[in-house]
Amino acid sequence: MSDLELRGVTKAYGNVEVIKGIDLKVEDGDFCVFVGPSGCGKSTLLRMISGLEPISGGDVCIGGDVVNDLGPADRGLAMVFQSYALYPHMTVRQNLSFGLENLRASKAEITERVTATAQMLQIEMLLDRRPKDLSGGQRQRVAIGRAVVREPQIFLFDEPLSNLDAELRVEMRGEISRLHRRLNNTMIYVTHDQVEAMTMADKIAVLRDGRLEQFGRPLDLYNTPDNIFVAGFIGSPKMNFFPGRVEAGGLRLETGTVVALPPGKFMLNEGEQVTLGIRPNGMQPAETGLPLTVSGVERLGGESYLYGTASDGTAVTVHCAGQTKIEPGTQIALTLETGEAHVFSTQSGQSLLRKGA
Amino acid sequence: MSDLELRGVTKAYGNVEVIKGIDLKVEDGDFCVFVGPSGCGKSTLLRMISGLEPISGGDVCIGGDVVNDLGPADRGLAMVFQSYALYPHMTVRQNLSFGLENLRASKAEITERVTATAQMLQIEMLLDRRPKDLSGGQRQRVAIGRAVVREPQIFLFDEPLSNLDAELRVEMRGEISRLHRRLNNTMIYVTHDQVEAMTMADKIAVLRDGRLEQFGRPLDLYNTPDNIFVAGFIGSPKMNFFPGRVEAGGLRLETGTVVALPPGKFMLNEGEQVTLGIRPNGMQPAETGLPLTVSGVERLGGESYLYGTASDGTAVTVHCAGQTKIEPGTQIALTLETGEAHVFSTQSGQSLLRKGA
Amino acid sequence: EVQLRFECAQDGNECDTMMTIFKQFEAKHPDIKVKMDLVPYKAILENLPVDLAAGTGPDLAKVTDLGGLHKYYLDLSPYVEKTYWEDNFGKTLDWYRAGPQDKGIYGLQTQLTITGAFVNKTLFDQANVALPGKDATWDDWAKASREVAKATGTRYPMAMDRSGHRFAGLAIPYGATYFDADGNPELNDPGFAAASKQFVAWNADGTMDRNVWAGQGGTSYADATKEFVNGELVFYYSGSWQIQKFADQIGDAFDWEVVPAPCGPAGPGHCSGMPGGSGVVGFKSTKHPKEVAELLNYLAQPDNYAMLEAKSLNIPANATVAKAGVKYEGATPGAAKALNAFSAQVPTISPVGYAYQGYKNNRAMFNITVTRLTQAIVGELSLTEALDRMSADLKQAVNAAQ
Amino acid sequence: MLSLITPLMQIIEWPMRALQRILGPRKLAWVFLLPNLFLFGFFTFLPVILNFFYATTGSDHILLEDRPYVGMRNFDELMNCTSYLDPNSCQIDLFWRAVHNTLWFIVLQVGFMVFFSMTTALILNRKIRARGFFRAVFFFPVLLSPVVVALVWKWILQDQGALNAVLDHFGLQTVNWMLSPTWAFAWSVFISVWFHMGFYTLILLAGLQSIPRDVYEAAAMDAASPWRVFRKITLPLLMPTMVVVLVLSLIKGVQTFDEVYAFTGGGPGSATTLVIQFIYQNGFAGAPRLFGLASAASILVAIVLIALTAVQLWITRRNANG
Amino acid sequence: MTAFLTRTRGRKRLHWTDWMAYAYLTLGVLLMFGPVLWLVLSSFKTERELQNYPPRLLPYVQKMETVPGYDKPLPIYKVTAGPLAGQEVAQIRRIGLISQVVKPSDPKTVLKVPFKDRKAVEHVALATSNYSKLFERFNFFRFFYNSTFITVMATLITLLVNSMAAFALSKYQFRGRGLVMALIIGTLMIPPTVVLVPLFLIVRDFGMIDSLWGVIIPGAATPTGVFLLRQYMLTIPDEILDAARMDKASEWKIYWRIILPLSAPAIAVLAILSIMWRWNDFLWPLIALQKQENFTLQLALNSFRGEFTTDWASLLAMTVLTLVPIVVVFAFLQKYIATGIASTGGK
Ligand SMILES: Nc1ncnc2c1ncn2[C@@H]1O[C@H](COP(=O)(O)OP(=O)(O)OP(=O)(O)O)[C@@H](O)[C@H]1O
Ligand SMILES: Nc1ncnc2c1ncn2[C@@H]1O[C@H](COP(=O)(O)OP(=O)(O)OP(=O)(O)O)[C@@H](O)[C@H]1O
Ligand SMILES: [Mg+2]
Ligand SMILES: [Mg+2]
Repeated sequence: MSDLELRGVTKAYGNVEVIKGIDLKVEDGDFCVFVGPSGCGKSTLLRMISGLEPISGGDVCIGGDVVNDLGPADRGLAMVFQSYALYPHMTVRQNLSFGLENLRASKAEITERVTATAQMLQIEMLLDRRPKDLSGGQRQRVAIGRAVVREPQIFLFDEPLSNLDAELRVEMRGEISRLHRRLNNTMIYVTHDQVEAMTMADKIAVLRDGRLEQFGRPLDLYNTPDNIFVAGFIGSPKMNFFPGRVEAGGLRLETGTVVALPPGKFMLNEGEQVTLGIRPNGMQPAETGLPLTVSGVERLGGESYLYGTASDGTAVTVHCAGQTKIEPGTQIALTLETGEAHVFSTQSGQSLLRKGA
Repeated sequence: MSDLELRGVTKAYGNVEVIKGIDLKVEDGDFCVFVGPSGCGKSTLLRMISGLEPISGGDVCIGGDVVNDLGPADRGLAMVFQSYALYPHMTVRQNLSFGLENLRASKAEITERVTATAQMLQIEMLLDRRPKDLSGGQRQRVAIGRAVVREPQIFLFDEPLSNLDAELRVEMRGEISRLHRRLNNTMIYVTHDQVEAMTMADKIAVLRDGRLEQFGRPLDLYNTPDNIFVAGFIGSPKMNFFPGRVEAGGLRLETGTVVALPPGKFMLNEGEQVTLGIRPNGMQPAETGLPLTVSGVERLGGESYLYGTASDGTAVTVHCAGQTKIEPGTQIALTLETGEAHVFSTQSGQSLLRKGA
Repeated sequence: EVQLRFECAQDGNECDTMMTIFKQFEAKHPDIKVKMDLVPYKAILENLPVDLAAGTGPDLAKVTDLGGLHKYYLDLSPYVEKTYWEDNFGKTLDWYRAGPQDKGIYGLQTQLTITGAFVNKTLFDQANVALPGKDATWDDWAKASREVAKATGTRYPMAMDRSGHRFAGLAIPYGATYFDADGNPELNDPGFAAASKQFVAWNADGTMDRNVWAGQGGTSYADATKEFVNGELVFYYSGSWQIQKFADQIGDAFDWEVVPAPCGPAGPGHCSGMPGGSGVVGFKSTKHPKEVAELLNYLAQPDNYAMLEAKSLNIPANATVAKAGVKYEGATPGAAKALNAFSAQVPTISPVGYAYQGYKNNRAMFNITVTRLTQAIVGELSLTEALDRMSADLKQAVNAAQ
Repeated sequence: MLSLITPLMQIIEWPMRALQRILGPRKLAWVFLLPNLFLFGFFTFLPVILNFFYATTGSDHILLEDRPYVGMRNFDELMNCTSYLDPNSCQIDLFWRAVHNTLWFIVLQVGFMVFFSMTTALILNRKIRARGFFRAVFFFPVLLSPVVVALVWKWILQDQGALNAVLDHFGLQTVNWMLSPTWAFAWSVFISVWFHMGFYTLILLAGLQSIPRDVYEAAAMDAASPWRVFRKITLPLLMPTMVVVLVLSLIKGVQTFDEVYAFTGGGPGSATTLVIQFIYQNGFAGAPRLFGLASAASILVAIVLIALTAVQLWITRRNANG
Repeated sequence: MTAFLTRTRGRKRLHWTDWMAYAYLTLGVLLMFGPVLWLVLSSFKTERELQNYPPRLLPYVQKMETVPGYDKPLPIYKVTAGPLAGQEVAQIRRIGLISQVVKPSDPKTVLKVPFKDRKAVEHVALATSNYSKLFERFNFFRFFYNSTFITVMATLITLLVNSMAAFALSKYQFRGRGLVMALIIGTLMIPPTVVLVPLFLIVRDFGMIDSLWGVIIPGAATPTGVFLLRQYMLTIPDEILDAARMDKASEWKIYWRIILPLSAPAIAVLAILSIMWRWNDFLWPLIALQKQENFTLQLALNSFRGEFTTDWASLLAMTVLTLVPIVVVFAFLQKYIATGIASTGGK
């Protein structure tokens, strides 16, 4: 069994509490992604799980056993470091076999497992090179290989793709997903890239300032974020937020526009300050609707983004398919697809979605 | 006048020719982006323009004058380095004023220009910090500021955003665009990120292996790529390429599917081996059409990508709006929107688009 | 089997020669082996005392600080024939003793040296200056040397090794006593002061080669061998140990001679070199005192001793051997003549010389002389100041040595 | 070689693994430090402590148990001066002469050392042909033993040495270098710089090479003149390395002994007698050995050295921040 | 001056600053190498030639010729004045100011020449006997072995012990680290000459006097070494160590499989320094070693210095011989030197 459970885990450096009590249960075989803004404690949490960083409070359990006092080597984990941390003086083969040697595996077994791993990651022809003679993507694969070869119960990845360029990143993303499917191991993956999070994860844990904000399936987080932070963090470009007030079952935005909401979907109290959240592709330029001054247009070829400000000064991003003809400086109107809108309490930031709706 | 012209410029390191003769004319006030795969010579070309790297052949002209023998300081350029290359021991203010001091500007003038620049880039409150106390985005702005403050004729940027994380990157992208609009200077910008290229450029120069493949407006490159390389390089995800053969005015793909093409748009010879290029959003899942085995699905929330292989083994990426319900392993059919299709000669790779069509 | 360790430093071949004799000894005493450690002279001077104090010294060694190491010496008298030693080594035995009341036998003087002057005879000939005769004073020599140097364009008229021991060869004829009436050492008696004054003056006026004394500092040793060999020096005050070197290196480039000991201002009767040299001693700390004594006794026997002196070209300190004369092996006629000239000076050595050489703290006095006199020569101190400092230094040294 | 080391390391691994289990990885650091601390403890710290005992005892006996306690007398004697500026007024005038000489020596030596090693490092840092060769050449003297260095230069500089022969040959005025206190001192400084320069050059070269290239390119784009690049970029960025060089050369400068002693013996007179020579001559080479005085002197030197280093660090640190 | 101070200028033609740089370097080569070259050449001179003034660069010896009728070869002179001016003659003997000479072509007729009017005929010849004498005179290889043993063992121990300490000081956080660092830097301040006597007594109490280990052990922990290695190790990223920990490597294994190989450049530099220190060390071996069979080359070298005289020819030859191995080692390791400190110097 290789499920992982964190129970009220905390970490303090001196007086500064960096992890403020996190409870989390990752099921066996899950691909769990940690996301969150820089400095929120993702790496720290990962290192606490790995045993490289002692924990200040709470319990880390692996397969049901509390492992707080076990060293990193004894927890049966493997970690892929953000910087890869390959052994620069060893060949790829030596990099892969180092861990096995430490486990006192037999020569034959080492050879066999290294070969198998190299085959799987398609780095057989690189086995006798040193890290410095490898490209970024190849290094990445070696780093993964070093983890894979030991057949750990749980894999930990710390932003493994952040050093790669965009193209390679897409490629490696696929590769790691395939690896997960093949090995069916528990994987914990830290990233600050939402695309990675969305496309790779079975479950996403959104962290913020040492606390767990939400934990769930990617599309659940996308579709039903618990709070304004998660809503803003998941999805790219960012969700647009319009401040407003509940008026007669509908919403009056600060721009003056009145928006009707699907009845019963949200728990609304008349007169409450709320924030309406609509994703860039939840709005369409139309004849009438929310007025928007377009300040910038980005045409990517297959799709375009309009950047602009609403009349109350709210910055708004709109997604258009294809190559839009709208030019910066023009005044347009937007229809809001309220079916996919989100409403949050302005005060608490919590979603007002009616549970079970 | 600050237009820039390269005439048959070459560069060789020892025997290795890295830049193989490039002719290029960047108009005054243009924002020109150099893109190309890693190692194609983008940085080298930029450094040759800057004067940091001596050129092996050809001429570099700025404002009509050949500047081959001028040192970097005398060409009236400013460069923003990929690594920023801030002076680590100087405060932001000193970083900004260093260049002006070298030009023996008066104290008062220095103060004035530094203040103005800092205001423009919103780094006034950082003026007395050292680079190490700045965040990545702030450093970036200081690096730009150092270039701006000297009011150069031409700006050179070498992948200035590649070190930043995704969020900051988007932000800085906007900032540089605004800067260009404001200063209306000539800017040359190296990147390997197509989104940057597409959204920021007035003109894009696609380089490959030391040669210029195409030079033009971003959407021109996107819509009418000259050859298969440019077609594949511009646009993300990559265009799909299907090998086929011209048959009776239409196209028979290797998969067996026959595709009808808009008549007269392409110069086709019966029986010729050609490659059909269709972007991921040029295809839609439908009842009938090109059969595809889906091997992977990425759901980003607002859009999804299907990855699969056609019957002849061609890897295909399909874009779907929203959150598709299709699961990996299923068999689907695709309709191809031939209106936006591209056809290339398989042999030469050149586009077969009829000029003026 | 007994192994004896013998520490030795050599200028020529004296250690090697001793070893050949010891080999003969070994042949006669199969149970005794002698192992020689050939060391830098610095080790004898600086490290041996530390080793001895720390109890890690050798069984025997050839030493030069004869009185200073007295407390470590093995008394040989229980093992050797005392009268033979007393008769033959007479005066030199005192040098190893603690004082007049001490009757022990501690060391075998293997090398007797005398300070003395060498002159470049050829230069005298070229200048047509006659060599000053037997009773010539230092002043006569200085005058003659200057004259020769001037006439022949020679760089330096005179030079003296940078050593307090050599300086005694000048000071004693000038009347230096080195000890006051109570037998306490002193370094500013009138004779010593006069000699110092003269020496400083000669260094100042170019009579003496300044390089030798003024070119160094502290207690470093320096000589003028090079200048003499190159024929750039008329009169060189050094000692008997130089003979072999001169014979080898000068060859027939010019003629050189050893002259009789120059006299003090008081004239004849006040002419003396300074005796010195080295001897082999056994140490108390040895586990084999008897064997050490036997070995030294063997070396002291006339035949062996004569062989040692003959091969190593030294002046014998053994009366029997001296009387019989030494047939120096492999010496050029010039060298043999010079050796004999030195031998002839042995009887004229002043008692002050013997006393000074036998005084246990004489090294300190040598060092002080050199250090301070040099300061006077280069002008760091006036002569009076230098002499005062010498007294103070000496007092400090004597105090520390108690 | 490697085949020899590997089994050894593997053998050590067993006990170390056990220790790691018992102590945990943090305390294991002490195990790694232990051999070094053991050696330092016995062969550096202990002698230093014994030195204190020597300093407070008298006589020329070597074994501490034979030496009578004299309290601070040795220090008193050393410090007994009417004026510390005039060695002649001191009881132990030679010590103060040595102190004065040493102060001058380190001022000049550190100054020239930094200047020349800096110049050399800057030149070797340029794109020049045969850089490896030149680097080796400048490092080469470091390999020699002090005695050899002194010997070689003595042969060159003595009255009848090579330099005078060359001057003579060209009809120039020869100088009796070793006889003039000023020249002898100057040459001592020169030789010491000649001998050790390569080491500092190397450290500075390394420092120069660690300055990122792109900063220089940025400066080139900023139209900075060479002098300004040096003043405003190179020098400040080299400061940390410079501190290492300054501190090391100061410490080693005060400790200079072998090469100068072998070269001039401290002369002429006492013109080039440095403190360590004073200590050596009194404590080791002298007769009788004044261990107490020598030890006391060495303690005074150590105190001054620590103070000097602290001041130097303080100044450089302040400059670096200011 | 200012022109020296900048980095390369990236021009194709040599800039005038390049000329200055090359001039400086050439001067440097002369100044740095010249004296040593002089030393090497001198080691091939006869004792007599060594004493000669003015000194000459190349080793000369006087021409000797065997003339019929004389058993030994006679020295050849050139006559500079008089009726024989310009001729080469062999000198039989010299009496006072007159030389008796013969012409080699006419050995029977003895001629007289004023001794001032002749000049020795000399030619360049290497006095290799300086070297051969060494091997005859004593067991050179014994000393060589001792020196090598001391150098190799001491360097190995130094590298091991210092790198272990540097590892602990650079890669662990523990209480007392600052103190240990300060102590180690503090020991930099102690001139070795000053503590010779107490050190001697301590080594004696360890029973290591007069054993090679007595030379090897006391200096094995050098503050410079710890300092140098620590600075370098600080630049090794901690993540690599963490990776090894995840790979189940023990701390010792991390030390010798990861840290040691990665510190190779710094270790090479320390190795050169240590080899040089040990090989050239004189004062401490002089004190610690007494038996000649334990002597190092440097001690043997110094046994040419007697009380009154020094055998310069042998001393110089020996000096050159002792120089050779260290130069060879240096040649092997020199390419590491700059890279080594280059990376240590960063921080
Ligand atoms: N050794 C330390 N001492 C004190 N504070 C620390 C230490 N290590 C990390 N922190 C702090 O803990 C917080 C969390 O750091 P962590 O590295 O886990 O962030 P992260 O989420 O991985 O960020 P990023 O996305 O930038 O990698 C940060 O605010 C950081 O400053
Ligand atoms: N100093 C040099 N010597 C030899 N080859 C060089 C040198 N500098 C660059 N190159 C080669 O020139 C080619 C172009 O390099 P350049 O740095 O311009 O690429 P680039 O397009 O900027 O790539 P990237 O996107 O990775 O920065 C590469 O193949 C590189 O290996
Ligand atoms: Mg992190
Ligand atoms: Mg580049």
